[in-house]
Amino acid sequence: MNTSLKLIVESLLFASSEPLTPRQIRDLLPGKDLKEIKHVLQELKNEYEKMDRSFLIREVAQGYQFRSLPLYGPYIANMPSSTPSRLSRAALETLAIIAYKQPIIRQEIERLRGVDVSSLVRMLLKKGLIRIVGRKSLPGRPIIYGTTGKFLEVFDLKDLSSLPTLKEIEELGYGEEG
Amino acid sequence: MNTSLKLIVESLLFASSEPLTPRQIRDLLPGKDLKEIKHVLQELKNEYEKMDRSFLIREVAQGYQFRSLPLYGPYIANMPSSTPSRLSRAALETLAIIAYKQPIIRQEIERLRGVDVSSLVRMLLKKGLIRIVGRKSLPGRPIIYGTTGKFLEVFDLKDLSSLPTLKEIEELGYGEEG
Amino acid sequence: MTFTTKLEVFEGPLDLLLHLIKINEVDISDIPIATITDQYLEYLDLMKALDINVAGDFLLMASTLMHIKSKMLLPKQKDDFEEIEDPREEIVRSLMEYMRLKEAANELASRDILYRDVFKRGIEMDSPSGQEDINTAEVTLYELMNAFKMIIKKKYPDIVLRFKAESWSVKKKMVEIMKRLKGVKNLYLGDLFSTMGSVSEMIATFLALLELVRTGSINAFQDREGSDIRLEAINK
Repeated sequence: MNTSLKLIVESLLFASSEPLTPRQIRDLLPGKDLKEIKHVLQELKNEYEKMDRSFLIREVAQGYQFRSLPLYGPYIANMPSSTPSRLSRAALETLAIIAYKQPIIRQEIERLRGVDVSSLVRMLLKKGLIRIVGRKSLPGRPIIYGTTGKFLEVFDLKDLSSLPTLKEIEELGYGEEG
Repeated sequence: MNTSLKLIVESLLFASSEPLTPRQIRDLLPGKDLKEIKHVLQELKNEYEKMDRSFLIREVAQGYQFRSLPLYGPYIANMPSSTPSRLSRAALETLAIIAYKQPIIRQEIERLRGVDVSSLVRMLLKKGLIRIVGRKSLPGRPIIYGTTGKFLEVFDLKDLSSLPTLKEIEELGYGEEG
Repeated sequence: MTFTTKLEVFEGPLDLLLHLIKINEVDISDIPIATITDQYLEYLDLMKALDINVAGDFLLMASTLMHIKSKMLLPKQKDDFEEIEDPREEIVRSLMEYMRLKEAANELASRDILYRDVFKRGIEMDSPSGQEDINTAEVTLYELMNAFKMIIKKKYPDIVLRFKAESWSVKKKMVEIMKRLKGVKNLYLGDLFSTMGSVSEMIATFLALLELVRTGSINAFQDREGSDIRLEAINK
């Protein structure tokens, strides 16, 4: 029965993104006592140390956690972060205006949104979601904006013509996904 | 040197929260070729299958991912931060139609289910299980839906072709809870 | 009263039909349509009696069933060349398809589902569900149904609703609604029904409306919860 408890505890450590304390583990497993769990944790830790894998179990912050060996850190650090930052409501609205009304100048976006959008436009440019398409032959030669290929990619669109209509976007309550 | 590549790949899989495709891994490891990486992935997968631990490597969404064994699911599901997202029967039926009949428009889903599905479709979109693929050149330009990579990931599928084929139904093989 | 405990189980009219076929132990390819139709309508009445709102889809199926039933009663005229189609054929096809899809759903449900049966590394908190700050929402048939009930209640407080629309052609009403929508941008549900003289005409109109919404010819909107429903033609 001890083997099974060991693997249960292992599965909890495996799934958790945070270190788990013996107490936390005990609370998840009614009927098991703390001593048993501590013993099993130590056992697991020793096992992985001998196993020669790319990760092992470490005691950190009063808890236990799977950790990769420092040797592999540089490779892991190269991985693109899997959580793309979310766009705020305001950024999304600005992006929507550009997507639907492109090519468009900033003054026109501001007329539609009723507020200054220069910092939002800068942010969208930085994220690679919009780009400078050209300049308008108007006084001041304002910059014209349009969306990028990355925009299509991020919003999972085949092309610009498959943009949902504004009404559909509202219905879908879009915006969270990104 | 091959052992090391294996452990490097393992460390990447272990650190990633998303399934990694051989191509993604190759891009992280300059100088390695795809064939080598595929070979190593297969080797790792086989190793874990024999290892009798609480997790192993599965092929999902065209990539490889560490996953706990179903046996330990109930314990992990008890963790406070885990959010077991249960789909209702209705949501599952709608998702099944989209999975098997994609690309598909909403009207067709509704014809098959016999009920309005707009709120279910919205929910599935929000959960990232389905996506807008394009628009049909029909009156009203209805939106075409398809499943996502996340759908494959959630339902433990390597790709769409590994969806189980449906048995022909001759009689009321009800049985299952409705 | 075997139904009462099962009330919420039915996902839609097809689900209910399958249930009736099952409890009657009849062959799906040879449905005793009169019996099934009666039981189906009984069920809808039961729902109404229990003050459960019957979704529009259930009503549409009811009219389809009644239509098939009446067709079955007609004497068969054997044409030498053309084979007469069984009026039940279409519904049988739908039912078979629906069964297949339930099977597909079972297949999906039986897999090792992520976050239900198996877990990947790094369980994170679920992101809070998005705020739905949409002020104009598309209404469901269910809400449309409710709105219609209110209109009838106001006009005929004593009447018991029975959704039989034989005397008025639903098709004709569909054409009429589209015509009225042609010239204008919006049409409010209240206005649509205000000119009608009889309940049966209103029901026919309502069924026509459901059909138009279902087929995507018109959209129904509600600007605020409880406000009058606004109909809009979808421009082609």
